[in-house]
Amino acid sequence: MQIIYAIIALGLIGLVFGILLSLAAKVFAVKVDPRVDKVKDSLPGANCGACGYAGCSQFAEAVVRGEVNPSGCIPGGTETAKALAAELGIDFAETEPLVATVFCIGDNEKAADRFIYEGVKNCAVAGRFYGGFKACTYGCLGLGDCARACPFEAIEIGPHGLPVVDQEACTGCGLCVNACPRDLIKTLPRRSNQGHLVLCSSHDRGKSVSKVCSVGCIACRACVKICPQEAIEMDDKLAVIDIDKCDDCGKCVPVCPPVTIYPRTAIPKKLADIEHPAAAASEDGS
Amino acid sequence: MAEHNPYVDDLSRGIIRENPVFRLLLGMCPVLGVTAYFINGLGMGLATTAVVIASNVVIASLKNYIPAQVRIPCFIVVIATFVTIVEMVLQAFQPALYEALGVFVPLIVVNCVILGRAEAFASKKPVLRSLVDGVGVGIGFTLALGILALVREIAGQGTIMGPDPESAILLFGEGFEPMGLFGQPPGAFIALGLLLGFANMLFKKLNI
Amino acid sequence: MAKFSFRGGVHPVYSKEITSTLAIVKMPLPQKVVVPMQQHIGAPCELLADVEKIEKGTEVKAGQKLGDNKGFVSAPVHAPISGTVVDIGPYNHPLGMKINAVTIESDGHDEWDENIKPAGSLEDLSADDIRKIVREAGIVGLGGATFPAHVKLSPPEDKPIDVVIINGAECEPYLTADHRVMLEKTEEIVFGLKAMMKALGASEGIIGIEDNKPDAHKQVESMVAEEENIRVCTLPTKYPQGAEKMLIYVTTGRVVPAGALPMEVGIVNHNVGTAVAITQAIREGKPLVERVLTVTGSGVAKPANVQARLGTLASEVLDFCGGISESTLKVVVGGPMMGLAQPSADIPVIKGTSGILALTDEDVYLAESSPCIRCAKCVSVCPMNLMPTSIAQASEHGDYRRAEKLYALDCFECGCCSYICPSKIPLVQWIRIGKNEIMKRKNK
Amino acid sequence: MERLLSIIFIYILVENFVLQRFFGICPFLGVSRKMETAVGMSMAVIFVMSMATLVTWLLYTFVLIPLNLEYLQIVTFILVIASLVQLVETTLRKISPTLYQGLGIFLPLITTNCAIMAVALLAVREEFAFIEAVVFGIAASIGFSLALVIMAGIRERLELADVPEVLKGSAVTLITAGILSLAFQGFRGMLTL
Amino acid sequence: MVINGKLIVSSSPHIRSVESVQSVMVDVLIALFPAALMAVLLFGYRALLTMVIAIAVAMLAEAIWRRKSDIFSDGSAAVTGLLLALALPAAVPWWLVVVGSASAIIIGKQVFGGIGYNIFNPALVGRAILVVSWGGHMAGDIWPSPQPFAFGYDAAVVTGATVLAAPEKAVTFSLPEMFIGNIPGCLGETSALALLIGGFWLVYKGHIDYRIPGGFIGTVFILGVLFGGGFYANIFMTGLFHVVAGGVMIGAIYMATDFVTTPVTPAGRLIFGIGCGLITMLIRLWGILPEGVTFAILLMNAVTPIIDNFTIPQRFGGVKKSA
Repeated sequence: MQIIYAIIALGLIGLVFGILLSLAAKVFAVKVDPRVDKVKDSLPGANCGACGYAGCSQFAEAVVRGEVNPSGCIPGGTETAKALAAELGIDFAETEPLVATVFCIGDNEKAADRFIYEGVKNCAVAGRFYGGFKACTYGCLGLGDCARACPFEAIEIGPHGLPVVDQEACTGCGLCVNACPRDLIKTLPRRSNQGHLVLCSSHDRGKSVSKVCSVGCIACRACVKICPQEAIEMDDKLAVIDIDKCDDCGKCVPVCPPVTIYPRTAIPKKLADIEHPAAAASEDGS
Repeated sequence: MAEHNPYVDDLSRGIIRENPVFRLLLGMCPVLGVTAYFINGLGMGLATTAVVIASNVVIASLKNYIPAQVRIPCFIVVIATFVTIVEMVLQAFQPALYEALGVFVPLIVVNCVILGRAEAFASKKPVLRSLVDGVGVGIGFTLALGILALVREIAGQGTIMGPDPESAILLFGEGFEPMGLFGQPPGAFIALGLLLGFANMLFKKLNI
Repeated sequence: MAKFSFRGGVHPVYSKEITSTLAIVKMPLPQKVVVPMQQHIGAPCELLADVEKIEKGTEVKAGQKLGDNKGFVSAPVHAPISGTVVDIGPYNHPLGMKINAVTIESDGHDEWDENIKPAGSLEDLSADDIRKIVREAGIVGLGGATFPAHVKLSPPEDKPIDVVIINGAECEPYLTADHRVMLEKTEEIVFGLKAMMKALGASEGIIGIEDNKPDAHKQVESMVAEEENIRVCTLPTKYPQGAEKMLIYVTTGRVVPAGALPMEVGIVNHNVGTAVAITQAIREGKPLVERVLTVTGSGVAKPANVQARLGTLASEVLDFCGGISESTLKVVVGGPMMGLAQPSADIPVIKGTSGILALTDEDVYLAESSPCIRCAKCVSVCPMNLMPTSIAQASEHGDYRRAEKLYALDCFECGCCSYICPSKIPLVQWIRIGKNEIMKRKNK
Repeated sequence: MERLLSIIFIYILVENFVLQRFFGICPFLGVSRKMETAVGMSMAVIFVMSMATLVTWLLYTFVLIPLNLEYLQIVTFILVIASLVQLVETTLRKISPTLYQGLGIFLPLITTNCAIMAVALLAVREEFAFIEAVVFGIAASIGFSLALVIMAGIRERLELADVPEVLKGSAVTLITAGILSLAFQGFRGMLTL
Repeated sequence: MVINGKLIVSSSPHIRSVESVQSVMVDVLIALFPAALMAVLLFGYRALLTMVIAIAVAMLAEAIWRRKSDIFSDGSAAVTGLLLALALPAAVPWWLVVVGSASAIIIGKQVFGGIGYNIFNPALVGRAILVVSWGGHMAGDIWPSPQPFAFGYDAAVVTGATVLAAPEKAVTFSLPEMFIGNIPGCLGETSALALLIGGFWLVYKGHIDYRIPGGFIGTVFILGVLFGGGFYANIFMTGLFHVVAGGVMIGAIYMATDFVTTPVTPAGRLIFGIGCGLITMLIRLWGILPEGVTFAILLMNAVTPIIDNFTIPQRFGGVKKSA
């Protein structure tokens, strides 16, 4: 008898609530973005709140709105993250992996200061102070706005006062690009890390550049003339290499008087390669 | 790593990479609630392990018969059933432990770890892999409970294998005055917080 | 009025004794002046290139108009000396950027423009006449804010003004220029005040002087003894006594609503220097081409109160005062609390330059900032009753919405919070960043 | 009456559900990041917790006990709570979208909140009378909310703090909760039932 | 004119007060000196030993955690150590002081990121941990009686009951005696006089806001008058008893006023003080613990962020209740 009671009781409870629920679902139906439902279906549905959202559906909405990374679901783990990524997949798959690159090598020794800045350690703020304490108004101030903006802790200010990108940790999200008040960071396609770059962003005239920085592009056009691929162009007194055209012949490197051009492989890949381009140049690229 | 052997991966994931307590911070209520003594922590861990393994296996074998819309309630029923069984077993064979764990035994049913594994893993993967996954997660959970309970008991009571005076071993002799804090609720939070910090440090050092 | 005070404020080391007893010295004509086209708040002046043919090589006379703007909130600039225009182009400006400026090389004759002549007696002038004279003379608030004076003299009709306050508080440490002006040009201040009262139809004039200048107080008091509707008000010495809202509160008991201008409560206030400039404009027809400024700080060999032509380079002024020592750490234009530190002394004196300070480590306290210990000293010294530490923190973490909720926009950057902070946090700088961001969002 | 007041006092301060009894730790850690969410969650918990105690108590007393089915406690309770929450959610969503935005979105999160399950189980175990059980549910939920809101306030401040890297997030939150629990120890022994 | 070297450019203001975190902390240490002195006079060398150990361990723990060799640093660790010592009974074993001092610094302060970021008063965290861990040593009925001017006496030997454990017996001590501090109790809490002297120094230096001690002591007094047990003939005497007995004075003047863990707004500080008083009396009168100051302040520390958010002061010229 006990067993029968148990079955009946449970069955009844289930039935009552089942009916109630399905009725409620019909009567109180509300339209929801179908994508949200799809994402929700891929979630564990534990509503545990570990993601910081109020529940799975809130998290799903946030994922669809792009506010949060699909890997935010902790109980679901990697499996769910993959499933979610597949659900929203298209945008992820198409993007090429990028890596952030800093276009300034005027470190503490190579680029002069105009005055001593005291105050909030923040590039955007310091840069507003009389055009920044660096004599070069284009150069990196090294106060680390980019490092603070990086959610992956992939950027750190090195011993010479320039940011170093940890190329393994960098996801190419581009937050540092927006954070840099001087627009010194660009995200480049990772690919085979090939191509040469002019690591300077100064559009000043050559004379004024050489006054303030020993490694700034002086717009001498020597590299433009020598490049067999015609990959280098002048953009308002700054040489710019198109890495799509560059074939890494390296002819531009020796002709650059201030030594501003480096192969991408020479850019330090993490803070441990402390020395900036010149010393790391011998490292092979992979 | 994943290519080597899916079973190894399934097993190790729950223990280290996605340890429910140290990495995912799930199912924290029993972790804090029953770890005043090592025995209790271990018992709770094993009870949870039993439930997660059993529910994983059952759900994995039934996954094709459960309609998607009502899968969550179904999972819950399965889990609740096993929790009830575990509760009865404990009550029958380990009454002291059952008393000590108190309401936390039935509360296994709302442990997010179990439902999480059911939904994220067991409902999609084959039975055997689900079993291995359950074992991994269970070990991971038990490990965390055990470590925390050990720390708390040694610091808070000066013993191991308490609270039963027969089995309890006084570690530092009679004169030792244990730090009562760790036997009490505030100590549970603080000990787990510090332990978590250590775990984070360790994980960072080992780069996992 | 009773000597009650406003809430908050600080008592910094005033260091005014260095120059307070030194009579104003007239600086010799500079060899060269640089006249920036913007020396006031509002629309920058445009060079009068078309009409007057001001260009490289033009001969100009002192007092000749160089630039103007048709906008209402603006004030023309004039040539401070006679000579030749040698350069037109961006030049360092005390505000920190490069601004279009006219460089004039002196001919050494100091010939004045022939149009400069007295405007007649005050009785003969209408309120409109006075406003026009003030505008044409390019007079702006000489206390440092450089708000065009004629704008303040033209309140909208629905805001009648009954009180004009002359600000003689000079609460900024180190500065004594206003103090000396009150002692040496007392009569001109009173005349200027009367002119302003006439322009505004105000019935009462108040001259507020901090009680650390008893001699100035006595001097002005004796001068207005005869005047029925003008009185001198003694102010307790406390920074920022000279901030207009504090000054109005202490002298009249009126509270200017947050975010509003003094005219809201029927008050206009002006600096003593502005009053003198207005007097000169009416009596002699002279536009604003020179001002009194204090040159001091322990880095200056011979501190002084100097009357200098506008456009004189700070470096020249400093040289006139014996040059600055090698231990100078900061060159500040304005007072030490609100003035601007300069990267070099190669900047011209402009209308708002109330002082040039060369500070050494005797004056400047250099320390790395440490985390906020929430001592709330900034909260208790804030004259606006704000929570500087919370605003700064919000701003530091980019939470500008919160900064706005905490009334960041009401901060007038007096610097009390940063001054008092034991952790040496650049609170004002953070708040300023917050204000900028909030304004940026608002303008979007 | 006195007993009811004692229950309220005890389960808010003395036997605080989160800080002394360790129920509802997951949402306590998860939802205490922002004050706004914490307050919303609190409201929802208070609502559902009192409802759940009410329903489960009735069900247990009038269905399970007469049928000698006490061992189905866990299964029924979890089912009832899950359905209840679902029901409230769907209803609220339609009837009052504003209330739903403020409160309803937290409802699913409550299903697996062990505090709710615990309150239902404890009400039965402590052998509370009906009114006592409901008051107990309300008091326990207020205690939960109190801890949650205090924690949210603290965490908003910790957000600005320079917490050591390895302790960031949950570790420091747990330690804070520990000290908070320590502070609540002051109420220990105050009033007993 | 040539300017040698480069000029410093910074945001205004360019002059700063000479006050620093360190100077503030030194002022607090000075303010605590009378109380410390009284402790040594009353409880002998054990008091001195406890204070030395507590301060040394606190400074050491902080220096080790921060990996800095500057032991004194900003002085905050020394303040924490001394405050903790003053809140301990005279006869506590040395290892208890070590554990308390170290946990005060590490769990109470450094895990939150160090000075300025801690949520709870570190000294009180240390003390609360000790109370919960070794209640027998910390809050038992048996307290060392003071032996004025007997430096060499061993506090552990002579004992008496704390006034709060059995208030009915308190009448054996006269209020003036309690005011001077010649009663059993924690090292620094017994002498209201010495604490007040230090308090006035802190108010004079502008380091503490009268609102917190005012609200705290005032609330304790009023509640003491109303519900204090009335074991004195005069109910106002009972109120006074509650103020001078136990840790209210040291708590109100030195611990509840700790900058970091209390509200920054004036109104918030008053609320904070009153809240401390309320909870203290709640625990004293109805709790099983004889004393509630420690827990009261810790609880109020916890709600400080909330108080701060609700007591944003009205700006100058602002309209009341503006949108």
